[in-house]
Order: sequence, then C-alpha cells, then structure tokens
Amino acid sequence: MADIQLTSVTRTYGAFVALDEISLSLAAGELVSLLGPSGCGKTTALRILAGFDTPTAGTITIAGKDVTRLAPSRRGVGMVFQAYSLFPTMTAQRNVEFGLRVRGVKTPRRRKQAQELLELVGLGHAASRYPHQLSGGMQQRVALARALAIQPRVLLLDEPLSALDAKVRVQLRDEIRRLQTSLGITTLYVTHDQEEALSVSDRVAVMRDGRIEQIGPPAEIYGEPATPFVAEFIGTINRIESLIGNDGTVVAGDTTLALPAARNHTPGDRVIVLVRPETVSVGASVNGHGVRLDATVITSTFLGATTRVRLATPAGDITADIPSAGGGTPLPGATIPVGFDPASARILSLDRPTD
Amino acid sequence: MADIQLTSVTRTYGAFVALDEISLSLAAGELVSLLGPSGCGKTTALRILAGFDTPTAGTITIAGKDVTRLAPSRRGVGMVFQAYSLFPTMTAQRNVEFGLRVRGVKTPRRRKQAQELLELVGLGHAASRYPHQLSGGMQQRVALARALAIQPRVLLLDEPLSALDAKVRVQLRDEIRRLQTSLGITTLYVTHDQEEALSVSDRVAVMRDGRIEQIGPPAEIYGEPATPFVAEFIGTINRIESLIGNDGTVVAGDTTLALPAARNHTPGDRVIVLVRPETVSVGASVNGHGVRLDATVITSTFLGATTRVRLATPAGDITADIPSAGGGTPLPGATIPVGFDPASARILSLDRPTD
Amino acid sequence: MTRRVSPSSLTVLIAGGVFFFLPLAATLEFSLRAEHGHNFAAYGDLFSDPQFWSTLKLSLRLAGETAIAVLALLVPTAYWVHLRAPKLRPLVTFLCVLPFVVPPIVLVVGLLSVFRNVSWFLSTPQFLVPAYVILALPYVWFALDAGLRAIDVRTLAEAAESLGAGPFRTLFQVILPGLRSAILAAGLLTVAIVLGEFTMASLSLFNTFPVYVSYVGQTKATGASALTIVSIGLLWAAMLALTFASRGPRRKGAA
Amino acid sequence: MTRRVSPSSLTVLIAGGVFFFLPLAATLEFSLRAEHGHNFAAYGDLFSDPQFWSTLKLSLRLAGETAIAVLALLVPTAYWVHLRAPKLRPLVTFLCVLPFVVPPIVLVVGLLSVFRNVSWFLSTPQFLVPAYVILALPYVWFALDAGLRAIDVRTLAEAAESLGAGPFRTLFQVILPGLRSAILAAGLLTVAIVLGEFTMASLSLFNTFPVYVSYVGQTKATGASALTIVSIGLLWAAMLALTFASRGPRRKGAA
Repeated sequence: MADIQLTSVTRTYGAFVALDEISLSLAAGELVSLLGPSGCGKTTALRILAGFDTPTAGTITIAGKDVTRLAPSRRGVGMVFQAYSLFPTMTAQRNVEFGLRVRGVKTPRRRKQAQELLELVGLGHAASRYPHQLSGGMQQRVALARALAIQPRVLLLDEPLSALDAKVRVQLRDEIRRLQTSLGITTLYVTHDQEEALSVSDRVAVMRDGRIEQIGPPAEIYGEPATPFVAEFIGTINRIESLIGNDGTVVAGDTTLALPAARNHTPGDRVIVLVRPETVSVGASVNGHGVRLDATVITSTFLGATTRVRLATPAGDITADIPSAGGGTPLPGATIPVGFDPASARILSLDRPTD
Repeated sequence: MADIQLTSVTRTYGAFVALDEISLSLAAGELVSLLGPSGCGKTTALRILAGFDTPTAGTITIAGKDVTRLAPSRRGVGMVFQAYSLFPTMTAQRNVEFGLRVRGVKTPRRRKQAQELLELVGLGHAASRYPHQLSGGMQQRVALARALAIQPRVLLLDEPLSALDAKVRVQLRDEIRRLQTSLGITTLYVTHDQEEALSVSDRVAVMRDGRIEQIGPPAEIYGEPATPFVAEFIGTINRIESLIGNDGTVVAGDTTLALPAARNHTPGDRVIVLVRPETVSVGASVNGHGVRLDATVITSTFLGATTRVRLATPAGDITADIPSAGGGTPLPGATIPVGFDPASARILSLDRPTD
Repeated sequence: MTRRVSPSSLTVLIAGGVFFFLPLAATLEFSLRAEHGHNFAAYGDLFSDPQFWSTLKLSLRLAGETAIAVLALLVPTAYWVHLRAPKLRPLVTFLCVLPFVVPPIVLVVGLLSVFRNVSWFLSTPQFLVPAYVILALPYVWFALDAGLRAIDVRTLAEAAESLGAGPFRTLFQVILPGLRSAILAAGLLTVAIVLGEFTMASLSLFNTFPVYVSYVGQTKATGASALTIVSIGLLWAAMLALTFASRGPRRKGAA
Repeated sequence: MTRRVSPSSLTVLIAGGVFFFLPLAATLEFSLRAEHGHNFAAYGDLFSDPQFWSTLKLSLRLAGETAIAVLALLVPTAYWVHLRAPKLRPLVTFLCVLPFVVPPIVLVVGLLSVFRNVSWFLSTPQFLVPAYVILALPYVWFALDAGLRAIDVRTLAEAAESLGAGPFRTLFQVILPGLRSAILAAGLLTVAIVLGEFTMASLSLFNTFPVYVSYVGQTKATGASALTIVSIGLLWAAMLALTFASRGPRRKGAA
C-alpha cells in the first residue's frame, strides 16, 4: 500500500508552472529520489510534501490521511536541509531534543533518546558541541538525528550532501542509506547529483520542467533511459544521430549500423542511437560485437580505473571507456576498430515520444 | 633539456615549512601537475615559480636563466587563476589585449592578436562582452587567452577549474589539454582533484607536507603508488593490513593471502596490501585468480557503469567495483567468493620506506 | 599564501595610534592643568555639579526609551522581512537609510516648524524620542539585518516548524538567542547616538547631556577637557561591555 | 522556492510611506502657506537672501575640500591594506570607526579646548576640515572597503603583474576603474555629512549652511519649512546622481 501519495499535484507561480500534475506514490519503507537539474520542480515537490508550500491543485496523503492543507508542524515529517539548519545557540544534544521538547517529552527520557540518536549517527561523543564546532558532515548527521527524533512517518532530505566535500559526500550517503534501510522509514530524497540518486535509491524519478520524465529502479534508469533527456542527464552516453532506412536499417552518416531492424520506427524517422561508453569496445576485443566501425583515435585520456578514448568514425565521434588495466592504450592518430553489442544500444525517436 | 628547473627550493613561514627542498624539472612542452590536499605546498610552489613569493632557499631557472629574484612582471609567465581574475571594467577583448598594451604593441596588431586568441578558445563571438556577462567557464577561457597573449615561456594554472560545475570542468580540462598539446607550451598545473590531474598531465607530482611524495606518468601514479598516502589520495583502494609470516607469506587477520613471497620484506614486518576495487572480482569470475577468499556481501551500491560491492572477508572488509552490465548483482547477505590477481596487488611496508 | 605583516604595516599602526591618541593625550593633559602643576580639580568640580548628573540622567532615560522603541519597531519587522518577504529587504533598507541622508538639522527644523502650534508636545523632552528613533533607524537596521543574514532565518524557522514548533516558540527559542549580540549592538549604538546628539536637543531647548557638554565647553576650559575624557571613557566602557556580551556561541563552523 | 509578496507586505509599504512622507508633505504644505491661501513667497525670500547663497557656497567648499582630503588619505590606505596586509583590515576598520563612537560634540569641545591658544587656526573655516575628515572616516572607509572586497584586489593585481604591468598601471588601469562607484559614493557621503553638520560649525562660530538653516528655523517659520524642502531636494538629487553614476559595468557574473 502506498504510504505517501501525491495525486495530480500542480503548483504554479503566476505564469510559471513549477509542478505540472505530478503523481507519485511511495511504498512504506521505500526511498525514492527526485533527480533533475535546478528549476525542474524537485524542491517544490518536497516543500509541498513538507507543508512549506501549498499546491495549486491536487492532493497529498500520508498513510492514507489527506494532509494537503495541514500545517508543516502537524504533519510529523522529519526534514533534513541543505546546510546551516542546526540551531546555532544549542548544542548537538539540545538540537536533537528540540522536537521532543516541543512535544512535551520529560527531560530524562528526552535526554536518553537524543543521546541514543546521536550514537546512531556516530556522534555520541559530540553531544555537547555547538554547531560551529562541528564539521559540515557532522552537522548533517546531527540534522539527521534531529529529524529522526520525532519518529516521523516520512523523512524528507533536501540535497543533504550538496554542501559537503566529495569524500564526505560518498561516506555520508552510504550511511544515510544504511540507516534508512535499517529503520525502514519512507524517504523522499531530492538531489541534482545523478550518482548520488543512483546509489541510495530504491527508485529514481527523473524530473524536467515540472514533470516526471521517468521513474524506476536505478539500473533501469541508467540502462533503459526512456528519453534522450534522461539518457544524457544520467552518466555519459554516446548519441549517434541516425535515420531509419527503407528496409528498417539504421543509417548514421554514410554508414549503416548493424542493428536489428527497429520495430517501432518507420522508414525516414530521425532517431538517435544511445550507447554507454563502457559498453563500447576498441581494438582486438571488438571481435564478436554486432556493430563494428573503423575508427581513428582522437584522444586517449587516463581517468584511473578506466581510460576514455575518443574516436572519429563514419557514424560520428564515439567515446569508449576501456579498462586501464588491460594495457595497450590506443594512441591518438591510430586506426582501430570500434564496436558495441546491439543489445546494449537503445534507439529513441527524435520525432515523437518513444515506447 | 629541462625547460623549467626548481632546485632544492625551500619556503618557510616562521616555523611552518611550506616547501621542503623541492626539486622538479619540466621538459619543454611538458604538462606537469602538482596534486595534493590543501596545505601541501602546491600553490606555494606555483607562486614561487610565478614570482609572487620568494624561496627561502634554492633556485629557479626558466630556459636556463636564473629567475629566482626576478619580479613577476619580468618573468614572461602566463598565469590563470582560480576565478574572478578578469579585469571587471574591461571587455573580454580588452582583457586579452592588456598584456600586449603593456608591451607597447600597436593597436591594430594587438586587436588582431586578441581576436585570434579569443577564436582559439572558442569565444570569438564574445569579444565585446564584460566579464560579468560571461559564464564561469567562459571567464576562464578568456583568462587562458589573456595568459597566452603575451606568448609566455611557461603557463601556470592555479586550480583553474575549481570554481566551475562538474560538466563544464570536464569539458574545459579536455580543451586546456588539447590547446596545451597543440601549442607545445611548458605548463605547470596545480589541482587538488586527482581525476583532473590524471587526465590532463604528462606527469603528476603528488605532494604532501611540502615534499613531493611521488612523481610519474598518470598510469604509474595510479597503478604503482609508492606510498600508502599516494595510494589512498588517488582514487579508491582496498587497504588490507597484514603481517609477513615466517615463510615470507602475507597473513591478513586469520588467513593467508596467496601472494608470492615478498622479496623486500622480512618476517614480522607489518605491511599493507593495496588492491584497486576494479581489479577485484566476485562470484563466478573469481576462478583463475590467485588470491581467493570467502566473503559475505554487506552492501551493493549501483553507481552506473559499475556496481560497488562491499564484502566482509576473513582478511577484513573489501570493496569490489564490478561492471553493472554483467547482470546478477550480489545481494546483501549472500555468501560469495572474492578474489584478485596477485599482479594487481601492491605490498607496502608500514614500518619503513618502501622499494 | 600566508603573506605576513611587513615592517611597513607597523608604520600604519603607529601612524594610526598617533592620529587618534595624540589629541586624546593632549586633552587629558589639559584637563589636569591647574594654576601650578597638574591635579584632578576639574574632575572634582565636574562630579560635584548637579547639572552634570541631572543632564546625564535625562539623556540616559531618553536613550533607554529610544532604544526600546526602535528595537520594538525593527526586530519584528526585520524578522518578518527576512522570513517572509526577502524581496522587500532593499525597500526597507532604503526607508531606514533615508534619515541618514536627511541631516538632523533639517529634521528638527522641519519637525519644529510643523509642531510649532502643538506646544504641549514640544514642552516634554519625550518630543525628542521619535526624532531619535528616526536617527537610530539606519544603524539599528544594519545591525539587525547583518545579524539575521548570518543565521539563515528561513531554514532555521522551517526546521523548527517541521519539528512541531509554533511561530512564537520559533522566534523566542530559535531566532532571538542567535540575535543576542546584534540586538545588544543595536541597543548600544542607539544609546551612543542619543548621548551624542546635540543639534536637536539644543534647538528644541532641552538641557540634555550633550547640551551641558557644550555649555561647559563654552565657559570652563579645563572642565570641558575633563568632560571630554569622561564622555569618551563612558562610551568606550559601553563598547567593551558590548564586545564581551557578544562573546556567545558563534555560528558558521567548517563546511 | 519563489515565495511571493503577500498582501501584508503591502501594509509595510504603505506604513513606511506614511511614516516618511507624511511629515514631508506637512512640511511642504506649511512652506507654501501665506496669509491668505498658499504661494511660493517663502521660496522667493529664501533665494533672494544673500546669506543663503554665501553659506551654501562656504559649506560646498568645505565639503569639497573634506572629500578630497579624506579620499586622498583613504584610497591608497584601503588599496594597500587589501593588497598587502589583509590582516590589518580589522585594525584599520577599528581606527576608522572610532570617530563614530566619539560624538561630534565631544570632538569639537576637545579640539577647541586644545587649540584655544592657536587663534589663527581657529579663525579660518578650514579649521573644520580636519574635524570633518574625522567625521567622514567611517563612512568613506566602509564604502571603499566594500568596493575593494567586491573585486578581489589581490588576484587582479597579481594578474596585471604577471602580464607585465607595474604598480601604477595596475592601480590606475585595473583597480581604480572598478572602484569608480565606491569612490563616488564615498565622496557624496562626505558632502552630505558636511552639508548637514551643525554642532561643530555652530560651536566654532562659522556661518555654514546648517548654521544658517538653524538661524532661519528660529526666526522664520515658513522660511524654515521651505529651506527643509530645498535641502532634502538637494540631497536626493545628489543621491539620484550617485545611483546613475554607479551604473557602470558591474562585477561577479555567473560562476
């Protein structure tokens, strides 16, 4: 059963449509990310769920109860903000206690609960420190403990890691996911960072211009993007502009790609063939691949685990990420075959909505 | 022949040693990165080369000429700063012309040269815009054109991309590299971003506490880190704390790793075994690997091209990055074999300097 | 990166010291002059003058009333503007700065000529309070505005709200404690302004402390110097008090 | 994210308008009063009074001299502090703010009592310039400091240096053009301060414009109101001029 349900939620500001009839439901214990560029409406959706904003149309239910017009203080949602949300004149302990104090929980019980929550986020030792004595990552942990203290039905996270360093970000995102899974709390996570969304979520909703462009498990969003926008927003992808030939073949530039005849397309359609760089092979390992092109290496960039090779082919430039460990990095100027498995490619129409 | 030579350069501020007898030489046309955490001395080294700081001891030569005491304005180095270095009251064109104006180049020639440089960085159309009308990435391109206008012997880049968005950063770093290669200009590039350093450099110098910890081509720095610090600063790495057993075997926790007997270590030595996550295999693909352990999956995180699997083994926790495309992501709690090729592992001593 | 203080900085330091403390030292010396040598007679005379105490008391009372009035007016306004209407901030800033560019002399002449026929109001020193409130507006606004900008009011208020707190609890338990030093600074600035305001008081014929200072200045030479030293001492004591009072927990740690 | 101006903001706007413009309107009305109905007689009298012009001229001259002196003192200081000794910034700020907490009345009484025996200096109105410089210090410092903080002086200076420019070229071609509006603001603030300063001028017996304003205020009711309106008009014209003058190319684009 849906624990949280947004039904046809619209929010307009004058002529600007921030949310355009969004419908979204979260199962109990599920973590769903709203992912998209700034201005896509993801934060508006979260704020409407928290009660800080009111929808122009549509309803929101939490655990079956309509909360569309309920004040934020009565919704029982725990919220973690981007940064600087800790009360600066209170210690970590008092910050976590705040929600319990509002609810009239007696001092000894409140102290104990706050202490337990700080232990849970690994900050049992820092209870008496003030926010300015904590690092950014520690502050966000305290903010998480504070949000969990009121035992919310729903946890809302508004880009909780965006103000942190790359290393802390990775560490804390894994911890948030671990905590969320073990507590089984229904969570909505807003972010503009695609790697973050893929790594913490049960499902990812990619948003654009106030609408949900695609929603599904991370692997599906990454592997089977429904639209060119989703494909390019998530990770790096090759985009080969092509035409459907008379016999259903896919023609890119002056070459025909050995892809199975497309069922959903009619001859003359403009399509793009999408292939992830890590599924493209170069050199000797191309043998056995369905699609095969002759290419000239433009650049070869060492990225650590992988080396990114940029190649000029008759079908346009193609990027391949090959393992660095294999040895024999192709040198710029070299002529080399490049190929990919048709099963790893996706064909989307440019002329009309796909699938 | 060395185009730039730093010889035993030391810089102290009171008791603090910012640079500790650094020696470094750049061949003509080479791009060397100084990479390290903040406070490691990389910026001090660059500023000393530019002339904005003076070494306490040591000498600097550019093209064989000692410039240790020369004013910055007479060194003929082109410099690109982190951000906000464009003259705000001048157009892009006038910014690029500035160095030529100082040198008394006549107006028509100066105009033409500036225009050519702006074309070179892809901003021919934006010559008459003011800095505040340009995006961060465009500003840095203009700054690059301005630095190149004086035809410097050396180009110095001080974290030129750190103020930019992730996507622009990747794009501009590739362009800087392309431009640097085609102009053949000797370049020193300071950054704290390891991926940036690996991808643009001929050689990377990893710095720590005022000293160069390791210097070498990107693949060597990544694949054969000389110290635990370098290994952990560059990318993600597994660190298996071990002991050298009596027969030269490597013992981690209560298990012996099937690694070849270490030549450089004596029984009783504390060592760490370093293995990159992308060289670790799990499940069926382990067969044939030298080192093999029984493991339990802790978490499995989808990252896009790869899935990061965290495993508990008798030798401690191990992280493996496996291709997502392979299918069959291990589920938390599953028991599964894990292994890696001894050739991909590196053994460093914790007790004394290695190799 | 760490560039250190060069010897030339020392020159500035010394020049600054000379610039400010030489006149002060000269004044101090003058205030201690007696017919033969130096003594504290001028200070004795000053403290035994009942006018000194009565004018000081009047000015302090006016200062207190002004501070309360201006804070009561601006604290809720500033909070509300930051929380609900950040777009109005430039407008409110403009309104609060207006009195700054209207010189006090113009203000009082205008007020006096308008209220010329309302003599009961002109005859009580509280007539000055609204004028002083206007004078203090820019300073108090800037202090409160800076204080509120340092604490991300909106996020804090929303965090408190999501935890179940109502608007009053939010204001008194979350926002105001963080503004303690800004409010103190605003209050002390107001007191400093009122204690130093001569133009209006003198033109409206009230015998406030600054008016007394000018009277002494025109009649007793050493007395004036002594008074100068005492006034500066009072003000600097207030500033020190402020500095210590604002040493509460500070905000914005490492990111 | 976009929260819009609520109806209650309108209330603030209207309240602010009433608060500031009602007294102004009353003053305007009063200045136009004649024995029967309204006319511009008070303004006519004012403009035909030679004292109006002579005092305005004196004050404008003092204002100009003060502005030049204070800018000549602070522009190089501020540039140097930002470029070479950022650690000294708090100290210089403290020094510049000191006069702000020493009320003008105390300053002038102190100066007068110290210089009591140097009568040649006291007898020229230029005696007031150093005092006015001190009064203007905090405002000019804040304006220049804000201007310099907005442009990352050190990076700009180093960029210019690496391109071969010497210190003078850097200052005049790179730094000063970016400070144009800050310098204009500082200058106009100084003029506003001098044009409004009554205490010192009156106590040192110089007939400046503010002193004339107070004289008119005490003798001619409608004349005072007319003068108030003219003064405010002058000041606001100066502010408008400033606003337009500062519309040069601005800094800090998208990051």
